[in-house]
Amino acid sequence: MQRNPYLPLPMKLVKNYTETEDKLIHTFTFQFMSEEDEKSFPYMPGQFAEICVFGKGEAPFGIASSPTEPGFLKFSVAKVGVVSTALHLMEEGTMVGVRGPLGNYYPVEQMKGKDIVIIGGGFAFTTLRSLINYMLKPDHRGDYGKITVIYGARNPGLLLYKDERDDWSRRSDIDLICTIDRPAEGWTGKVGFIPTVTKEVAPSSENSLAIICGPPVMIKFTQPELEACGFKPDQMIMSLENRMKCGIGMCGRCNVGNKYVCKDGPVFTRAELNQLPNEY
Amino acid sequence: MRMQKLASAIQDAAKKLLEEKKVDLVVGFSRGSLPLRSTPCFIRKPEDAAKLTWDCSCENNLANYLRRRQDRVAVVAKGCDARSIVALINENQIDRNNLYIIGVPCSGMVDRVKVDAALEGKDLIDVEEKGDTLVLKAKGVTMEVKTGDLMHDTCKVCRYGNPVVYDMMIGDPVPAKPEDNFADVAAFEDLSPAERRAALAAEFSKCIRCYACRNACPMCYCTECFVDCSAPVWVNKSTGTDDNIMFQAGRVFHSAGRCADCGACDRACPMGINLRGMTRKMVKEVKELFGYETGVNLDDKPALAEFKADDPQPFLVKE
Amino acid sequence: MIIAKNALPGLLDKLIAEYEVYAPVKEGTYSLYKQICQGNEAYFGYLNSKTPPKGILFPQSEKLFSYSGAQMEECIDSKKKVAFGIRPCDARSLLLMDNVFKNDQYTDPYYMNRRENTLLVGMACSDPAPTCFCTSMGSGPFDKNGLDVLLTDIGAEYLVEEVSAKGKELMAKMGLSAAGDSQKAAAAKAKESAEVSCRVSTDALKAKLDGNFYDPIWDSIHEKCLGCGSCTYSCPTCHCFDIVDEAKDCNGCRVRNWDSCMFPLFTLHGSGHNPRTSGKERMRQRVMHKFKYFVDRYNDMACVGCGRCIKNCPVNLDIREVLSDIQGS
Amino acid sequence: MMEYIGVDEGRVNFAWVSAAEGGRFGELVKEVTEKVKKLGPNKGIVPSQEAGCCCGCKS
Repeated sequence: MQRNPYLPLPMKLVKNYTETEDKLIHTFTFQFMSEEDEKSFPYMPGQFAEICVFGKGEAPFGIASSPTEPGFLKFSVAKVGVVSTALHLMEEGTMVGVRGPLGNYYPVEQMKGKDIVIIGGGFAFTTLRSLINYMLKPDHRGDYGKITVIYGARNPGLLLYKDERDDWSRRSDIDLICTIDRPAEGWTGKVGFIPTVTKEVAPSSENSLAIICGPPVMIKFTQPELEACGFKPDQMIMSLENRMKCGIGMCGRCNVGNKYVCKDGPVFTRAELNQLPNEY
Repeated sequence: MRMQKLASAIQDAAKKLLEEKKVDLVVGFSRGSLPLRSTPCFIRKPEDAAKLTWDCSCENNLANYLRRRQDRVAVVAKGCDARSIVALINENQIDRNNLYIIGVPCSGMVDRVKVDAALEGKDLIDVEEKGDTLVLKAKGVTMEVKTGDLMHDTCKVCRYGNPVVYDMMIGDPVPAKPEDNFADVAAFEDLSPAERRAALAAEFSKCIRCYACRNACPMCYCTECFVDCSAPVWVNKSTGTDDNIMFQAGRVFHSAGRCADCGACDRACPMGINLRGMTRKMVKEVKELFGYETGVNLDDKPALAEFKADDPQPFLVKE
Repeated sequence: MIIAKNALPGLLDKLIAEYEVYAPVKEGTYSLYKQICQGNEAYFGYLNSKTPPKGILFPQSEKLFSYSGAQMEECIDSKKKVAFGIRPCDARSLLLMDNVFKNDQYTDPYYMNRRENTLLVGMACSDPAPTCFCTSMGSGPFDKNGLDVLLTDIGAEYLVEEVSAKGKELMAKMGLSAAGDSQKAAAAKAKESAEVSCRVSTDALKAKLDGNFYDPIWDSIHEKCLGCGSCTYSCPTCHCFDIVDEAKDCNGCRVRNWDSCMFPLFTLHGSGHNPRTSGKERMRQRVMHKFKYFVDRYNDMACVGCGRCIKNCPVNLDIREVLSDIQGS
Repeated sequence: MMEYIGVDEGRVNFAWVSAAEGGRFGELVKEVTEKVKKLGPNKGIVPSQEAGCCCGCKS
């Protein structure tokens, strides 16, 4: 009998870092307990995992660390429910359970040889960070063309991964554009909503793929801008979020049409989503 | 055939209301898909009014469909529905002038569980009403039973067969029934705590937590029910008998002074659990303590929403 | 082989010695599948149980594992079981559920372990109920597939037919006398006379469901539904479940409970957004899952026509009428 | 109502104490504690044989 898919892998919390000014989002770093545990957890950017806080419950979160960063897993979690609140109050050194890797991942094979446009909004930047680090790894970088990243949030305090963003903006092989909704003092970057910034940047759609992650309203207004730049439905890739419990396509709750977001997704192309009813 | 006359009177009333555009929708009963079953139906066009019917199996409480409606609705309401409507109006869940009540005096509805018991599990194929008896036909069995024996326990003690509020009354009033002495509740109270615990455990071990009792109850309309709450977990979601009892106890506490004892919970429970054993205890307490009966007149405030100086407090610890 | 009706409790006692035996037990005006300690507790008077026998393999509340701190201890049940007196439609529902609990990537050890250790001794339906429509859903009163043994009621005795190898091996240990021709003929006659009166046509159903997601018919279908879980919890093919923890500080257990798509909490997001806001979306999901999504994924309708949801619905919302309304729209 | 569903008498007590009556509050707490101690540990709503494991699963 195969490994029990409901049993989480024990991991230790080594870093509980407050990511945003309003303290609503923390980034957690979990360390594998043994080499063989790590081998049993091969994952790719875009996948998610169920974090189990013993005594509270389980919840699905996108994996923020990239497979190119061995030894640990990173998750950025907003304080919303029972599990996330328990995580936020957790001291370093506590044991948790992680179940996964779950779901499919960004089509890195199909992205090879293409320009990549990454558009992230609010705190849905976790799996995008994983993808960016995966692509920026020296032996992967050559596979991809120009990388443009548009990352927006309501105010500077809400932008995640500050130090990494500084590093990316210094690099020449990635074009990072950070924007905030309304001007804030001490902010020198762009100001404006993501759809308007996307219009300004107007990435060329020729031989390129766009990956969009963020709140539904942002996706709703950014998509026409991309279509205006010539992006066809199968050139736009999205990651959906739904209420999940089992994460392995059995408990029947995360379906959109006949697809289970946890097993057939969470990454879908706009073309696939167009066949499904818009019930998400 | 009293019921047939009522049915056609209801159809005409509904047809007239819809034709005169007085209401956009009539909520009533139509023939069910099984013998001796009728099912709630929503009539919007005058010509559909012919679907409406009335017989001794219109047991659902239609007040459930009237909460928070913006459109003008007419409802075919029997005694218990009318009481629930009054209770909901007192709690501002129904706008009285958007509601047209077609009152129908009711002498009692038939309990499917009792019909199953009479037929010992055979499936009912056909039923025929003869005066005050019912001829039940199943495969190889035909029996005639007095309707009174098959009636819901609620209806046996119901003193408000005639709707307490109506815009139009159909059919003549039914004779009032004697005062309800809550004999069943008193009997249960006389048992020792251990016997009570054992009896409740046996009854609620059958509960499958489908929440039909909660969803069928017109007074249960919280946006997030305490059972669904995860912070804190008031009641576990698994079907442990103690959790089932605590769920029902919690529900009963929330219906204090609001429950009109219409029996919709008992009728909806697929496992045939005697839920009214608990709810009626609360109804008895509220009646004894505050002399208050739910949904009896429109200008009453809910029992727990007001207090009087002379309210009794027998439960306080006397030092 | 043949077994006399009055010898059945004896046979059950023999089984109880070796297996955990589940059989319908009389409970007031209906029967439920329960584990029996003596043969005579079993009661076959009712055509079918109130809640389905799927509870034997997929209990309503099941402890997945218990833990104290990070020490976890699995609770996988692998005792040998016999489900006695199971109807052909319920047996078929277990076949349908196998698709779910063993998909291309994952296997659910709790269900599959029990599934492999459970023998299904079926009982044919001599007189199906007016609410049964199993023949329209790929099953039948005497349908054998999914069963290990099939008993047919022929008056004072049951004709015992072994269906699977495991069934043959089980019945061999019971030492029953062989069946005579007259008994076999009686069984065949019983088979002819068992006639399912209700037909539900489903040929146009899938095509209709493929295109009618935004059809206004869904507004009228759900209108009288109260949104309780009675139909889903009495349905043998409903497999949706919820996973919650029950614990005091950090010792406790992870429990799997049945869940229902008719409850709003089923799809409520942490952010408060709920893709299925009202009863209309939820009723549409229930019909779509059983008669379209399940067909898309596993090429079978997730319904065996047992009629429990028709009998148990508090407002008599009949799935047969829903299906004909959809195909008629 | 609590006693009705099987909680033993004396376990559930209500009292009305104003914020000023500190002394009375102390006495009341002492009194209720003694009363409950005499009753012994609470066996729960369901007869003990079934409330063994932490959740409702019968397995």
